[in-house]
Amino acid sequence: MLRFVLIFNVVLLLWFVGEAKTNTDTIVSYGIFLLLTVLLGVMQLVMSRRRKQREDDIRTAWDLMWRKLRRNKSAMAGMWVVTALCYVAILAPFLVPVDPYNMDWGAMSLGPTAGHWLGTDEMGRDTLARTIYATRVAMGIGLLAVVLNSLLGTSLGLLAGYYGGKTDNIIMRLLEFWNSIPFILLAIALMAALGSGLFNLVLVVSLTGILEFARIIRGDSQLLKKADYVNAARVMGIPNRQILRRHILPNCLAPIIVMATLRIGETILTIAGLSFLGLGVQPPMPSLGSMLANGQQFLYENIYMSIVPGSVILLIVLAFNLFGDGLRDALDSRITQ
Amino acid sequence: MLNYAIRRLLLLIPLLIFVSLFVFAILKLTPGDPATALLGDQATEEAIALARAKYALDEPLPVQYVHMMANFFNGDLQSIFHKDNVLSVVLHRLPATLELGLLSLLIAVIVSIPVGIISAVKRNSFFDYASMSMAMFGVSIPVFFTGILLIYLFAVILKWLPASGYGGHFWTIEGLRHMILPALSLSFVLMASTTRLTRSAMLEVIHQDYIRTARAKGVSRFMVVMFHAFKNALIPIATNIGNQVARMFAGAVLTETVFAWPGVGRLAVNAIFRRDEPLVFGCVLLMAVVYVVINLLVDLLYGFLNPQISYD
Amino acid sequence: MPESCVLKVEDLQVYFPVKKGVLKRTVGHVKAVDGVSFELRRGETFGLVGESGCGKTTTGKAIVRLEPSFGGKIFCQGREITHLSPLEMLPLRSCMQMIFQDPYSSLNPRMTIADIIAEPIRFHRPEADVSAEVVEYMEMAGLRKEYLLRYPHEFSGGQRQRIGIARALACKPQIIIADEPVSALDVSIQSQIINLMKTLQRELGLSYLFIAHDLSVVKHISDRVGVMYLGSLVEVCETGELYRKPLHPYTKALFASVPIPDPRKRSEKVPLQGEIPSPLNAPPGCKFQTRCPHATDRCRSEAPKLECAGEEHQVACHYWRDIQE
Amino acid sequence: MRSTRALPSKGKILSSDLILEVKDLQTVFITEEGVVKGCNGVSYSLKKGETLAVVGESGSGKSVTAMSILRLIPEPPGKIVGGQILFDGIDLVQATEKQMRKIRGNQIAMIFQEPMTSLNPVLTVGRQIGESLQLHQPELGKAATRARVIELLELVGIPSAEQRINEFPHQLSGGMKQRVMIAMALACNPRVLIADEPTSALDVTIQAQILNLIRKLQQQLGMSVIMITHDLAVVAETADSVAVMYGGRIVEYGSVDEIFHQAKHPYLEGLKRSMPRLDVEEEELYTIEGMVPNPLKLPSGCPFRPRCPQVMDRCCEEPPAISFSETHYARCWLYAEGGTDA
Repeated sequence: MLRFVLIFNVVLLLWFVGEAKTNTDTIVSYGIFLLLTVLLGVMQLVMSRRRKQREDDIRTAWDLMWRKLRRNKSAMAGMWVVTALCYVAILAPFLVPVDPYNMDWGAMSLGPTAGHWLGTDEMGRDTLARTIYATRVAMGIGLLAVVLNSLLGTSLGLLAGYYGGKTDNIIMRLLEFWNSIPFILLAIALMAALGSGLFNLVLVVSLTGILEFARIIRGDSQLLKKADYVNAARVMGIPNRQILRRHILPNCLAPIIVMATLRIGETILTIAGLSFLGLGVQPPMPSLGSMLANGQQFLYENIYMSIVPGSVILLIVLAFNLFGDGLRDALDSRITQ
Repeated sequence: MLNYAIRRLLLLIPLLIFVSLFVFAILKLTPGDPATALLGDQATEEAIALARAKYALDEPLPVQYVHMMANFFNGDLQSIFHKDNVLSVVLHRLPATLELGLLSLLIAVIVSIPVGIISAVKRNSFFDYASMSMAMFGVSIPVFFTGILLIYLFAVILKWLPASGYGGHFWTIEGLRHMILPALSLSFVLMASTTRLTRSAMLEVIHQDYIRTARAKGVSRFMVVMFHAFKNALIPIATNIGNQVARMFAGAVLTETVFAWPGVGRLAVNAIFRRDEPLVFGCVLLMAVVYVVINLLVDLLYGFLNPQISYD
Repeated sequence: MPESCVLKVEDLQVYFPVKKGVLKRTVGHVKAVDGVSFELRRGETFGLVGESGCGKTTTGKAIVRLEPSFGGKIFCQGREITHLSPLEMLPLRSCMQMIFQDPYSSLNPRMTIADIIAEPIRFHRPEADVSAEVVEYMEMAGLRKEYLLRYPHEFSGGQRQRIGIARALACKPQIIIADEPVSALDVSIQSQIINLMKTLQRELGLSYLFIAHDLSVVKHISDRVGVMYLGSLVEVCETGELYRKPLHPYTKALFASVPIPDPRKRSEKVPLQGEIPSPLNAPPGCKFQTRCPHATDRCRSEAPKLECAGEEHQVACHYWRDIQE
Repeated sequence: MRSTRALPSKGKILSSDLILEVKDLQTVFITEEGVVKGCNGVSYSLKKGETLAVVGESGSGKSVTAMSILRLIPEPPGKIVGGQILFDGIDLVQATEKQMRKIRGNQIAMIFQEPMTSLNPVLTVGRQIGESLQLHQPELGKAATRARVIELLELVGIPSAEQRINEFPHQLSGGMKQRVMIAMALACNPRVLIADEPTSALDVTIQAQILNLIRKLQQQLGMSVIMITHDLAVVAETADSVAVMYGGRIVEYGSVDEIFHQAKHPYLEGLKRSMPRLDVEEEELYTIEGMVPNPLKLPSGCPFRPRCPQVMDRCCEEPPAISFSETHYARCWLYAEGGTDA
């Protein structure tokens, strides 16, 4: 299956090589795409070499998970949409029919026309182009924020869960205090204070919901700490650091992946919310939230200005949630949304 | 039970100090100066100096902090923008937010718990798939997008309900008409996640041994679900609703912005934009208090439902 | 400490603090293990038996330092190890190993069998030929070579216990603490593991601390047996002697309660009434006085000490001579 | 795969003496990996006041048979696909849910293995016992029910019943909870009590008390008991007749004396010799080689074939039930007319 994706990537690379050098934006995204394809190729090599080494019918825990996941149709649908969205996000400059920033004075706030498939906004900018770029921004920030969030949540959760006692108390009390500040006001205040650049947005969004993440990982690591194979490792004299790395973390991986996937959806909703309030991504850079806020003013004339960004947010979040649910059942961890 | 509640309320004080210090730090960190924001750029030098003196913006930070905290509690912390003391401005707006929040919580709970139970009992039936896909839909849709869609449908096309604005308390007809759309859009998210949780909590409980014991006693399937299973499933459901309340605050702010609803959330957002520091201070503190009180109520409810919890 | 004694425990105490109130003040202690002393000799199997809550598993865990001990001393190969730092413990770690009760929680599901058994070898003896030794230990535990790259979820309970034993052997231990190794297995599988443990003991000269609640299994495998009740040792004796002539009233009642697999030997009377008291507030004096038919005021006030009642036979009861007749 | 010969014990005993008869019961579970034959043609009968022990290792189908009697098998994965269960002239397999509800807890009661999880944690003890009374004897008023519950608690030996009635399950010990379970089962004086491994999770001194209690109540109330266990010692202590199960089928059936002193089937023989005993000094434990059978891949013919020391070619076919006395038969080719042809 990985081979088909690999071939598809190479075809795309050749297809776009012509337009690659038009401007910095295209070069950067082309570079990232190339890097990803090479990475995929290396992974494919490693996987096939390892499979030849073992007899064919040995099933690792990941094979088991993949087999269960493949049976869940909605999760597969979610996965394919997520993959498609990644392609759109990375190759945005190549896919865009027209420059999202140029204003076509002749066609202001129109519905779908031949020139603009999804119509234009009040300043004549093409909605489809802006949506593609906005998806790129949303996905980029969303993934980055979730990675930060997961790292923070996991490490705090592991420390609190594994070491217990005072460290556990301190970390959990702090997180409870942190969680009791109404998030949205905190985000707004921080954005107003630090200025609403992309970096601040990622920072703020990644600081939310740490309590939930840490609490689940803490629960899991407490359970794992009592497992007999951890006791066996301790009796062998293996130091705590190595136990955490070789025994606790690999078995915490399943809940972390599920939590991260489910949180991507939530993070994208939060980013859209902030942009809706005019705080997240600042114009002229396109963002789904601000497009939707804009669309509300023109509800009576051109409904497409609200429907398109809204349904794109819905599509992204739905895809991630479906995929996350599928992963949760396949890895049968008991995290409830 | 009582001294547990009192102890939890005492915990509120360190929390308030933590929150207020944090918010105060952020506000002071923001570049620019509230006075110029109020009077605009052309204002003369002395007017700005006067305003700064009036709102004690020149004293050293710790003094300002203590000054602000003292004024907030004895009610005469002046809002820069609203020319009135912060406490009354916020309390004036509080009912709108609380009514909206409670109504949407009510709608969500009334709809989602029965739907969750039925889809757990009739697992993998058509009803189960339908309700679960609706719930998945509800969790993924942004609150403000549902708001805009509802406005478009009911206000723009059908013109049954007003597009925005507050028409009085919800027990008045006019008030209710205004409140239906925002309450519906806010409750849609809560409804979705509570349905999913009710279903998984019920499924978890239905496979327990004591359910099998109950059936072995000859209890009918309906009674086993409604009496034995549901009473146990209520514990995780109540805990989740408590967590959802935190999420509702974010949703409330967004819904109030979509429907131009005169609530505390929107007040705070505008206050931040207008650099009205005392007002921001007041709003955040108040919302933190409301949040902690709600959490305490959920914990007490949790203790009431689960006999194994003892209030030592 | 005589050379032949590989493990000695002196007056071991393991207390769990009970915390109450907002500030989590310690208001009392659960005395899980309250003054236990015994010896384990080279090549011997010492059986530790008792009902749930008697502290036998906690004793085992305290010896390998999985549980912090409140008081008392533990000697392994002549050296006191009670308060050694993890670094100082390292050389001694390979001398004492543990096998566990629940086969489904004793193996890391994410590691292959080869890695599980190789982990101790790579840690203690990195220079050794790891893959050869892994195969050797697997065969010693009765597992076929083909299972090397498989994962734990493909094995039955009995096989998982064999993997646990192979992992313990990989450290070349002298002592193995077996915490209810066969309780979770079916009878036909149980006897396979018991026989395996006995052959390994003969071949490698291992000493076992065999912890279990099944009296028949303990009788079959142990050379000497210690009976525990609510955290203390009430009787220690050579196996045959103990099962023929128990002295302590609790041991007598315990043996009488065990059902005999022969319909012609049915016993009608119920040997012991009442419930096991909670370790939170253990009764004063002798802990068995609340259920003992011979309890007197002396029993209720003064806790009896282990005293010698014959060659290799100790009992902790004030009136064990009078009850004899 | 119907058994080739009719059961010998059917004709002799007066049918009026029989209270419950299971005939060729087949219950299957449909799982993703395939169809699991929980119990595969099981037949036994229960006389009035008799204790029948159903003994077997994990996966032998002993619990599935019991749960099928009260139709407590969860419908989506499990299904009764064959056989009859005759009780009071009704075939429980075909009975309607309404009829079954009248029998469950009233005529046939059941107690389970895990006392820790078998009681509803949010309901008081009195409420849970009272519930089966109100279900089957609605004419009892509130006070009468409460009095009856206290009487039941004292019957099963729970001290200070008035105070215990308002307590929650988490406040009781394992032994106490099992006594509450028994009180709940005996509330309506059932004619049959099915005990699914009632003492496996308890300590040996508490187990002795519970087994003794069940025997005393059985004599006092004259009810029949089906005792399901994996421990042959418990069988010897409580049973009148015994059914030994393996791989979803009864491999040997007989009175308790015949089973313990004239065992015929190699599996039963092996089981008895591989059990350490308190009263006998044995040097080396006998071991049955191989592993417990995987219900998904049961071998054709005799399920014990892969582990049997005296396996023959004929064992590939279904072994007949060869009887040795009125009440004793075993399913094994060793004792067929052709004798051992290996």
